[in-house]
Amino acid sequence: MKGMTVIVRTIARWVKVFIFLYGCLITITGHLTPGGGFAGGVIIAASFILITLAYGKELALRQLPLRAAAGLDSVGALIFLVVALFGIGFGGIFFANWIQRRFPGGSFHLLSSGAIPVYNIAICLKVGASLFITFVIMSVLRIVVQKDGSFRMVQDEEEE
Amino acid sequence: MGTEISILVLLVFMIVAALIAAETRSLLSSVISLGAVGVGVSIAFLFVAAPDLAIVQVSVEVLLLLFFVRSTIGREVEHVKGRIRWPGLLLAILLCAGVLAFGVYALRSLPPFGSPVISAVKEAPSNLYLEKSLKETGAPNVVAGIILDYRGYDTLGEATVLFASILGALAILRGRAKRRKEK
Amino acid sequence: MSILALPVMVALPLGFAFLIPIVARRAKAVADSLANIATLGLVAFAVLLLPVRGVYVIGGWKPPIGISWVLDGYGNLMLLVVAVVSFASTLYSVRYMERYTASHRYYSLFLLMVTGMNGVIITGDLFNLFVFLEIASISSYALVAFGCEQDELEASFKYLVLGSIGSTLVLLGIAFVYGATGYLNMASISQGLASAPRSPLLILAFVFFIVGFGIKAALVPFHPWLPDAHPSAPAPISAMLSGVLIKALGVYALTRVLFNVIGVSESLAIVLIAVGVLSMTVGVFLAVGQWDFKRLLAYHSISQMGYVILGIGMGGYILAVGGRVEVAALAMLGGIFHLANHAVFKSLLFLCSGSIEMATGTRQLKEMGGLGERMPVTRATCTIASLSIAGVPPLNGFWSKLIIIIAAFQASVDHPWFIALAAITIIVSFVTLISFLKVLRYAFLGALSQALQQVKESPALMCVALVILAVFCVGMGLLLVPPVRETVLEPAVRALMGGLGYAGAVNAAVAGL
Amino acid sequence: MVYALCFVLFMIGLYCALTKKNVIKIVIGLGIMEYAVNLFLPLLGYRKNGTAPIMDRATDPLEFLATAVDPLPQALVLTSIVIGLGVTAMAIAICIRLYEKYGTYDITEMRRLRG
Repeated sequence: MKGMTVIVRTIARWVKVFIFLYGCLITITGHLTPGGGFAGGVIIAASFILITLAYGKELALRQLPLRAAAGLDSVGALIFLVVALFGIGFGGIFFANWIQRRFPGGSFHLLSSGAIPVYNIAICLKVGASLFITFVIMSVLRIVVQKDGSFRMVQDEEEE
Repeated sequence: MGTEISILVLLVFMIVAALIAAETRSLLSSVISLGAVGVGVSIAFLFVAAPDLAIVQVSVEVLLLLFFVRSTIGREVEHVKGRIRWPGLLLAILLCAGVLAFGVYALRSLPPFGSPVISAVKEAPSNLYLEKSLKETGAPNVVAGIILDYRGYDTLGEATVLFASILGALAILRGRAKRRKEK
Repeated sequence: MSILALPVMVALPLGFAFLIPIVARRAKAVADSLANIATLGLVAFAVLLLPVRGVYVIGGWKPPIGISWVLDGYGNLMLLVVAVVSFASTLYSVRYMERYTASHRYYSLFLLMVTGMNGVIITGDLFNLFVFLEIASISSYALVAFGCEQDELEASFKYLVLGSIGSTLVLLGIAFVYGATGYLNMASISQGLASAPRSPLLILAFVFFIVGFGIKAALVPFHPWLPDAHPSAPAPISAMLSGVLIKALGVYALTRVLFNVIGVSESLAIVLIAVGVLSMTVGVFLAVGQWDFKRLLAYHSISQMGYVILGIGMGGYILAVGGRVEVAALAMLGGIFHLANHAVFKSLLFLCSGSIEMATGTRQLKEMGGLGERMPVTRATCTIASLSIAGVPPLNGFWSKLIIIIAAFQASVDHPWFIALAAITIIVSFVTLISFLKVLRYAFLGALSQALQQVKESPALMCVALVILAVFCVGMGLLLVPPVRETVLEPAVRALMGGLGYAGAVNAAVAGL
Repeated sequence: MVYALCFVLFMIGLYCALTKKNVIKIVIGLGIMEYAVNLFLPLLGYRKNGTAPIMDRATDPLEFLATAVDPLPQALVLTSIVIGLGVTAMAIAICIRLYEKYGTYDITEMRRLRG
């Protein structure tokens, strides 16, 4: 993918930062305002996809290598599961909101609801990373198909 | 009353878009029409006081459109020569029409639009969520309280679904699926 | 062991599924061992949990506020069956999957599928059931296409389309039920429905449940995906799909919802019986003409699922019309026992077909022949499984079919048309026997063809997996011995026979916490 | 009326998924079905002149309880949107791979299997 014109690139570079920050904001305040980890994750993935579209996937992959993204995908899911499992240790039961029961913050606070922001951040990591991967993988395949002839897909993390 | 009319208008718009998506010859127009349906759903979520859903729907919609466009652009896709097999098609249409007719009849036994089941069933869990979410979970956004605390296990399942589908997409799109024979 | 150990059944495979892509990216051996540890752990916990019944309230939110897990006899049996078949399949995969790349993704998807099934089995919440149904379905779509050949992709696409139509129908059904009752917890829904009149909306919801779960179970009008998807998958996945997936997502979910939530009425039971008979006969007659070994097995899966549905449906009918309870219990015992038996012998048959395919490179029966001398273990285990599915004594398939037939005869005292059911069951068994004699004859007897002179027995680890399942095939008749039956099968039957008593049992258990 | 039109949308999706010959069209049909169900649930929970189930400092709890729309369907739909995304992403992946094998999206040219 070659990318687009200078105007698009310049705008994309600035807009990307804002989209990324907006995604973070939506994630962190997910329990107070509309939004949440999932929406935030999609928005963060969109910021990387914007770079992919404007500059080509090389730059995007330099900013977030595929292997790192795949790692984040698993790590996000694991954080979610582990925090839920800690509920058994600290709260006596699976999925107990042990953080909130230990440290009840005041209402309408960023830290007011214990494990919920943690879950949101974990989901955001997972969703952002995995959707970015999907997009890149689909675009990788497209190029190779168009070349027609022997099929060889160059993936960042191929075995052997 | 205003909400109901707005939603009706939106639904008609979505039905038209869905029909175009189903029947148009150009695959790209079909994909764009699907996008129109998705945006319609997102706006309808705003009308029924579901801002969380509207945000998620619109962002998912954009992403899905990107995926769809990726899969259509630059391919020889318009050409579908398969002969239409009338018996199968007629059967499918009759089946759909039958279910539709019964469904429309059956849906009349729901309470009218705008009076949800939680108004009738006082002990329904939703009323408890609305009453106690702030105190019990600390989340003023009741929907966030439900998906991440009361029903957090569902959300774990949801994250797992996404994990499985991404892993599956990666597995399906991987370069070489089988090792070369040693011989 | 108490009910507090229940999170293991979901968290253990899920944790390993998340972990394997990180730690075992390059090392196949690590992925192999982690997956086997996980499934072996599941077997151990499933055995330990056998005497345990109760409700686990996730997050401390008592139903109907939160989601709860409900473990009863039926769930225990299914957990054990899923665990045993998964363990045999992972053990078999170690050598079989050497031909494929990306083993870490394979095992991760495999464990996700197991997670989904376990989640469906223990959940007490209707929407949660849908979520875990989707986890298992999505990972199975990907696993069917794992080889990325034309057949596999095509089969997987067909499976995906029908499967997601099924899931969406189930979700719409759940939405209707929520709109009518305001609950999602199965026990509360059941109580809500008991007082609500049977409006057309609820009937539509029940139809959607039957169609949706029927697609997952590949019952006859909804079966077209199965004969493509099951043969195309890698052999251990075929074993999992035919062995447990269609049961956990299809039959188990369907019977759980119909019997314990909705309450089985006479008309629903007749629908079940009709679908069962249709699946039995259509499946077996389509199977007879097949020469592709795995495709033949796939059609037999449809037919055998018909037995299960027939047995459970007969029990439901007798209960609904107020017939003799002990006959109803016998019919259900037959159905449930056949469900467990089919899981074992059908997965064994698919694993055998994988061994043969790996050794000879073909699935066509006509191209085989004379493999018996070269592959003695495969021959022995395949013979046991074939005779078992055909209902030859003293193998496990014989006992369950016998029970279903006896139940049909006993019930025919009160309901004469049950004689026809018994007759159909006997005829279908006979056709099954013919079909499998053909398999044994063409695969193992006769002269070894020129092209197959190099054929060797499969690696030892694969044979171990075959032998484990074959031992179950021979030994499972022992489950009918009264003291053993009291611990495994009877509780499962009681859970279904309890019908709408489910809600009361759950509420009592919650109150006791 | 609202519910009926929503069901019409669902059936259009089902019709599209069952009868079309183009694999992408089939996936689009599945997508329409999912949208219809996702829309149906919050419609069920809507209360006339309802407010979003999100409190802020000025909200009166009792009034909130009486006016907020049903939050549970919204939570369910949040989950089901994601599930729909997952299924669709995987379906598209299979379609792309099918295209690479056959050079077409026409399902009648892919009939190697008959079930």
